[in-house]
Amino acid sequence: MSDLLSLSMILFTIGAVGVLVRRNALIVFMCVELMLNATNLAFVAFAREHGNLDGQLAAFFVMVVAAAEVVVGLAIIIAIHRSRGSISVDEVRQVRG
Amino acid sequence: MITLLAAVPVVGALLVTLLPRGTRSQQLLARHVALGVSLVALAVALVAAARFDVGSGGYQMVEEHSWIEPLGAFYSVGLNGIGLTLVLLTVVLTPVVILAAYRDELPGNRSANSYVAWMLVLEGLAILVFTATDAFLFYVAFEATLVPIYFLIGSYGGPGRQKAAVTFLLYNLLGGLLMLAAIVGLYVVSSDAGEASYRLADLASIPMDETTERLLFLGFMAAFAVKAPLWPFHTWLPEAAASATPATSVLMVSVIDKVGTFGMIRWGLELFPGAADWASPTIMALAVVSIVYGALAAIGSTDIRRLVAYTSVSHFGFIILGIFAFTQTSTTGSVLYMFNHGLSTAALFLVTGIMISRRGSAEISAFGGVQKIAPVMSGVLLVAGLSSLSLPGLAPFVSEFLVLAGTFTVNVPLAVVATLGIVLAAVYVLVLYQRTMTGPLTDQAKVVTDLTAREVAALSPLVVVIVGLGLFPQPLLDLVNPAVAVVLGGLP
Amino acid sequence: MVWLLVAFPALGAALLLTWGKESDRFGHLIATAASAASFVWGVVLFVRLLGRDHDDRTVTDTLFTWISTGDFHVEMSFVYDPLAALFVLLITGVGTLIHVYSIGYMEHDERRRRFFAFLNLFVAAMLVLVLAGDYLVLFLGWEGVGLASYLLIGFWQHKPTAAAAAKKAFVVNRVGDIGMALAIMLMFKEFGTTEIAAVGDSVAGTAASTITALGLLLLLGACGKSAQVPLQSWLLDAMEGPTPVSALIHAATMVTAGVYLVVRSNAIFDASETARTAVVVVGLVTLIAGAIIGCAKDDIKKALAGSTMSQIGYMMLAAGLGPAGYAFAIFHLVTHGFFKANMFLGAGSVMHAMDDDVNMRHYGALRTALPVTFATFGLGYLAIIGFPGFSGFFSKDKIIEAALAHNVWIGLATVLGAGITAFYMTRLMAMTFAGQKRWKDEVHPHESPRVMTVPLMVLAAASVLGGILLLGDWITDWLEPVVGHTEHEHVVILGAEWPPIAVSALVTVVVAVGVALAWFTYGRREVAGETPEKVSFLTRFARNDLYGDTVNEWVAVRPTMTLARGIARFDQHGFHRAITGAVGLIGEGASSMRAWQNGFVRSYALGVFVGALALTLALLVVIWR
Amino acid sequence: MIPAPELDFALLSPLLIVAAAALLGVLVEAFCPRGPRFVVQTGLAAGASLAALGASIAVYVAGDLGVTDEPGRTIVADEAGVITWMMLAVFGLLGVLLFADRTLDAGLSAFTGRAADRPGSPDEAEAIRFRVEHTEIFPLALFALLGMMMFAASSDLLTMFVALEVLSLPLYLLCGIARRRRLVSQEAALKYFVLGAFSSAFFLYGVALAYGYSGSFAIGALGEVHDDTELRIAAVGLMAVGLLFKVGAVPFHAWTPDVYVGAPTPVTAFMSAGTKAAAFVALMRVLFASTEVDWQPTVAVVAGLTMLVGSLFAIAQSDVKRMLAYSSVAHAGFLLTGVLGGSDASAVLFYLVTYGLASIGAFAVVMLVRDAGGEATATTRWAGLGRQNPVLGVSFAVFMLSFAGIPLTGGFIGKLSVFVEAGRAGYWPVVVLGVLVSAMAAFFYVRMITVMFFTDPDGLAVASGAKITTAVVVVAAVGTVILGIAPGPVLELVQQTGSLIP
Repeated sequence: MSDLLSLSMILFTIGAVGVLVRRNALIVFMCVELMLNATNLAFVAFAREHGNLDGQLAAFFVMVVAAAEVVVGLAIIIAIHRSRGSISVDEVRQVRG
Repeated sequence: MITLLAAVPVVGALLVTLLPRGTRSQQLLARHVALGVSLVALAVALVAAARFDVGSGGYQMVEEHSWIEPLGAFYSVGLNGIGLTLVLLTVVLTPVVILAAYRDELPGNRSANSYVAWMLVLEGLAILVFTATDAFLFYVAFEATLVPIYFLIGSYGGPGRQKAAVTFLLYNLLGGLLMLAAIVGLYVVSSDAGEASYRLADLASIPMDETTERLLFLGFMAAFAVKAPLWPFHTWLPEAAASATPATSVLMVSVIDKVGTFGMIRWGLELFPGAADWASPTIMALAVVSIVYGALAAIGSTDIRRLVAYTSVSHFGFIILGIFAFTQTSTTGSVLYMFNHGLSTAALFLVTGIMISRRGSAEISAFGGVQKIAPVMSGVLLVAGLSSLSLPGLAPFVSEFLVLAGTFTVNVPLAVVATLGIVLAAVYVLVLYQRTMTGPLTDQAKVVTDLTAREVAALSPLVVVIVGLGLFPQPLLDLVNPAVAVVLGGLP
Repeated sequence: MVWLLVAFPALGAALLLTWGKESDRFGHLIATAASAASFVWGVVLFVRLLGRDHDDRTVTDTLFTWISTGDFHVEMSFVYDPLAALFVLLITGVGTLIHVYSIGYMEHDERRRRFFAFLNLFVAAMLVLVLAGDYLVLFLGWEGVGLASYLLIGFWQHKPTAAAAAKKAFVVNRVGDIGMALAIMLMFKEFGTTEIAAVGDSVAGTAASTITALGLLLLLGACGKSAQVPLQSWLLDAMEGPTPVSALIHAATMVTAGVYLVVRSNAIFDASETARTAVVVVGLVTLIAGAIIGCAKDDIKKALAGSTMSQIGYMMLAAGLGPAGYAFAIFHLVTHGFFKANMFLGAGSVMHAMDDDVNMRHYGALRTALPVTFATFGLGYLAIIGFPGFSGFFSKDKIIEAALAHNVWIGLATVLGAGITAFYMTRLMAMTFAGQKRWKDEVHPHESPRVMTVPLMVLAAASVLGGILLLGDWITDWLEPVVGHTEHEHVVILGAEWPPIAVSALVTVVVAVGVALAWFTYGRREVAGETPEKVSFLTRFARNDLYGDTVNEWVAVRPTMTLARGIARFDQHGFHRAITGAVGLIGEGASSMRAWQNGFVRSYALGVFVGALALTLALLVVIWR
Repeated sequence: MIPAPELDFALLSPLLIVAAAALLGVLVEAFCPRGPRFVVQTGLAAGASLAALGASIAVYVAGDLGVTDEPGRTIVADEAGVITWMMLAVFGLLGVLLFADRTLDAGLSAFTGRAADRPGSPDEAEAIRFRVEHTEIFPLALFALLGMMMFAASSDLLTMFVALEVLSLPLYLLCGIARRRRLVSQEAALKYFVLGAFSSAFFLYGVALAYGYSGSFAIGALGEVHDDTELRIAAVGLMAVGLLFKVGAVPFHAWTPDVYVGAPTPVTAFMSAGTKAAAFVALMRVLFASTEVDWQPTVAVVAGLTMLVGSLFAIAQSDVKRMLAYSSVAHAGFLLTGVLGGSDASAVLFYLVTYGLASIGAFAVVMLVRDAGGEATATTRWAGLGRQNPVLGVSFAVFMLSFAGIPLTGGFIGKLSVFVEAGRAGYWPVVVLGVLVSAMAAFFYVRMITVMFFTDPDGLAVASGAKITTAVVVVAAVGTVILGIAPGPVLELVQQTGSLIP
């Protein structure tokens, strides 16, 4: 049990750190997905522990949401790519201060 | 009655706003209407005064309606002698000011409609402040007065008006917001004690521990000390007065700043007697510093408007000193002082304002020998000045002496130092008069013309009341005495 | 109906001040009539008072309650008693004469109506002062005369010197007023009342220190009004005012208010040895100082002003001697009022003739050009130096006698003062009326019109005859209900008792020496047309008013003004700037903080990440704690 | 094993109306001809908002609200929820009206015609010439509104998460399709999206942990006592991160200014009011339920930091829109002080109403002040606006005074209410800090009034006479004043809310 949870935490942290260190918007995006999937792992693990299905159900919800997020995220990234020719998140900083 | 009194100017202000604006004659109409409205308010106030039972120290003509029930806030107003005195001051000064401001040059072709409308709004709010017997209502009206003055300074003042307006607003807002913290505290205390209420009568009976009482008192005092203004919270006043029109300065210093000292009595002493007692030595000391510091700063000023503003700092020192001496003599003297100072400072601001607008400069050195070509103006300046230095026979003397005599009975050293103020007052008034009015007429001052009939009409009521109250202050004292006795009776 | 005394001139002043230009033609007549009416009413009241029983000569007239709050209660009340009666006659009598004189003197001034308004205002205020039944009412009159004095000294406002002198007079008086004001507060605190009679009754049984403090505070007030050292400096400058003003206010009446105050407060001074001593010292110092100044002035009015200081010093000293001296102080006050007013008006007549030149070195030999003025002035002169039989002889002798009886050294100082008085007055007479003419050709001295000379004659007569008041110790008896009775004290010098006649003889001899000295210096010798520059230190000292102004300048004026300017500048540019600067710092800080918002998504995300850790950690810390 | 959900259609009707309208909007996109489409969509969206408002009121009046412990119930129509619905419906209506104003920019809406075109490309010019427009903005707005309403009414953490995404995803898109300054707009969308997704992952992980120790998704279960203290705290902490992100609290606020500035102003107006309201209610539901976690001290610190940082940054701004964005951060701080009481949502709800109205109104004014390059948001360009156009000037002044908390405006009552909450809970230092920061904040609000009224106009910024937007401004201004003078009814309404724990 705690092993699964630890794994999920590690995955979550990797995802989070990935968001912080990667410049490519797509990879940043994938790291977010990794965080969501780490959460899914936790849901499933807890569902096992509690012996109910709620957690597993949740994992499905999360997957759906993640899919929706992908749609929206890709749309935005493509738009950015079109207008700037780059998807580095660091180059998108016209607004600051 | 009170609601009517407060509503007349506010409704009048709306009316003036809706009047056509633009041409000269339309603007004149607006001023006429505003003057008429303020005279109606004066009449209503006189009726109220006539119906007032002078012998009683309690609140009269009380009106009470639930206002914001969930907050425990009531529209609760009533008059006692102290409040009536200040209401009378307000309604007397407003028409005077409107009349005196008839020909004020407004910057950037701004219309006169809003100018006089703001004045009327201010009058209405001031009346509400002086009659509110609910802390919440008081606070709302108290803070709301900032807006008209802010616009009056910022829109219609002289050079530097924007900065002055912002300085004024932020300074007073900071004080007011600390009071807001105290209002929050009052709510918490009163709701802990039972049902939340802001009514003076309810609040006064709430048991409070010492620390709470002192903190809440300090919250209220922060607002009042800035407003009054008590040294060292005074620096906004010269800045604001130096950029405001004379009419605005009068309303600000003579009427609205009185809210500070008025608040000290009604919301400081009545609500937190223990804390007031605790703080009184410190406040009295600061008041004495105000007296001397304000007077010295006035002596050293080269700008007439700043000079007048500093004299007010000094005078407010006397008022606060008298309040916190907690003697019937001194506190009554302070209330009377508020009234008298309102008149004398109004006269001073208005007549110097006329001088300044004629000459186009506020520097003392820009004048000289004006007496020769403007004897009436010079005479009015002298009377206003003499009342400012509390010459016996003029109204402010009575109040100043009562303050000093009362203070002397409880704290001799402070009274002695405060008495030094009378010499300094003579210096600042006479230096001003000497440098502007006497001596050979300078070429640059030749543009100054004497007062017009309208200006005389505006100023003469002030002069008459100043002289009259100097010899016959007793009616006003009779009005104030019982209320002060009630307030002081609550002190430990 | 005592208040009618005040009402006439008050009404006159109010009328003239508010009435328009059309009253220019007859305004002076209204004012004179008002003053005269007051005088007539004063005589009527005086006669009525005479008709009363000796011990029942106090009439109280309470008009209304002026101020009443808490324990503080002041009635607007007038008390007409023997002391007040004398003053009323002096004020309205001399006042009316000066009104008449001014009709001529101010004839060509375009603001004559206002001048008369101020004169009336003065008379009214002065009457309030002497009639007041309460110290606060007295203070009302006290400041009222100060105001009138201010207005009249600065009457010729276009002259910067006049305006400055007026301001100085008012401010210096205000310093004295601190004493008055504090005294009244102290009375209120200690006795719970400020009514003069009640205060007098309360003195017994009060701590001596309190009484002494009261006495000293009142003395401070008296010093201001009566130009006594150290508040003497304003009087000489006050001569900037029109000469009738100098005569009425700065010689005959207002400046003696300090003496009046001390005598009126006799209950307090009786009870405090220290306070009395202080009064004596002040009087003595002023007596000598004024006399010395009088010796060195070439300005006829300033010489007379120095003399006034000195004479008031005599009165003050007398008042400080306690019950023995009160009556004599008042006696000298009255006679001085006559002869000094006379001489001042005479000086005005001279100036009138000399195109307003006040420098005596430009005079000389005016006895022929101005015969009436010379004659009346001469009578006043004889009165002031104490020529036997003239009023000053009696009044000054009495003071010297009392002083000698009190303390030989003080007495001898007063004798010396009498000698100096004789010196400077002779000098003044000689330089003005005797010797050769020193005036320029374009000046054509002429005698003044009747309207001016008649008052001179009346006052001259009074100067001569004023001494009859003393006959049979009338004044001592008259004032007894007010100041109490004392036995005559005897003068003892070198163990021997001196009879009064011997004292008189001594004084007369000293006076004669003074006259002779002056005569040989100024009467027989040619007087330089310009003020000599090479003079002794003493002369320079005297010319500079004993450096009183310099002291004031360095002790009070400069420090105050420096402080005031400093504070004004500090408040605007330091204090306020500091506050706005501190507020500005917030703005600066805010601007520099903008760098944090750097636009990088990843650093924002880092913020979220770190924030998440911090938040969770904080929650844990709160729990663990 | 999974019980079929029992739907109370009457109670859920506001949600269902919005959802149905949103779906209908999608169909309209597909079948309605281009010509009338914009008008139809506008009418549909506005009508749906209005209907949702009506339905919410009906639900409220009908009573029978309340918390149910029935298992499987994921939406709770308690007083707080229904009142928030009403509020959101009003904000939605005002927002849609702002979306719909095409008179501002030469007959075009504030949204780009074809989001797919490269900025500055010939394609874009062509789209402008043919007046192509995205009418999908209306269904998107309705979906966002639906998400907000669900968010505020979730009684279940998983539902809350789904709602969070339903409200966020449309907004991400809406932010990126401004007609003018498109690069900035796309940047806003990207930033919002990346950070939003990032923080919602934290929220989700918090949900997972909460499920982990309680075995349930019910918010009510958060207060149950279990051994795993650390787990519980981590759960609450991580969920709070996601929610505090949405309300824009420091240090999760950094997206707010950049996104508010980049997004089309109608969207900024809508989301500043709506998201904040929905997120605060959700935040309160979670925190209030977490009775076993002593979260108040931490939130107090966050509140203090938020108002301080928001105000400080706002002081330094010279752009009206950005100043308003930072001001929204500062207000999140003030709102958080109202949460400290830990059981009473009324103060915060009232504050949300006043803030939302003033915020929509203020951004609407921003829309109206324009020059040739679109909205003129530089502060200096607003000189003399008040005298040039008194209606706009006075309205904006009212909003500023309300933000500053000057009496006789709704903002004052709101500020007082939240400070009372904090004071009652004993957080006096926060109250004192709050009043001090209020004074500081007043500086930049007042500066706007100074610029508008006391400076002489330079003739550059022109406010055109767009009737719909002006109407929104006036409605918001009047509402703000009414809430200041007679807040009684609304206060009484919000005081009906219970503990918020479903």
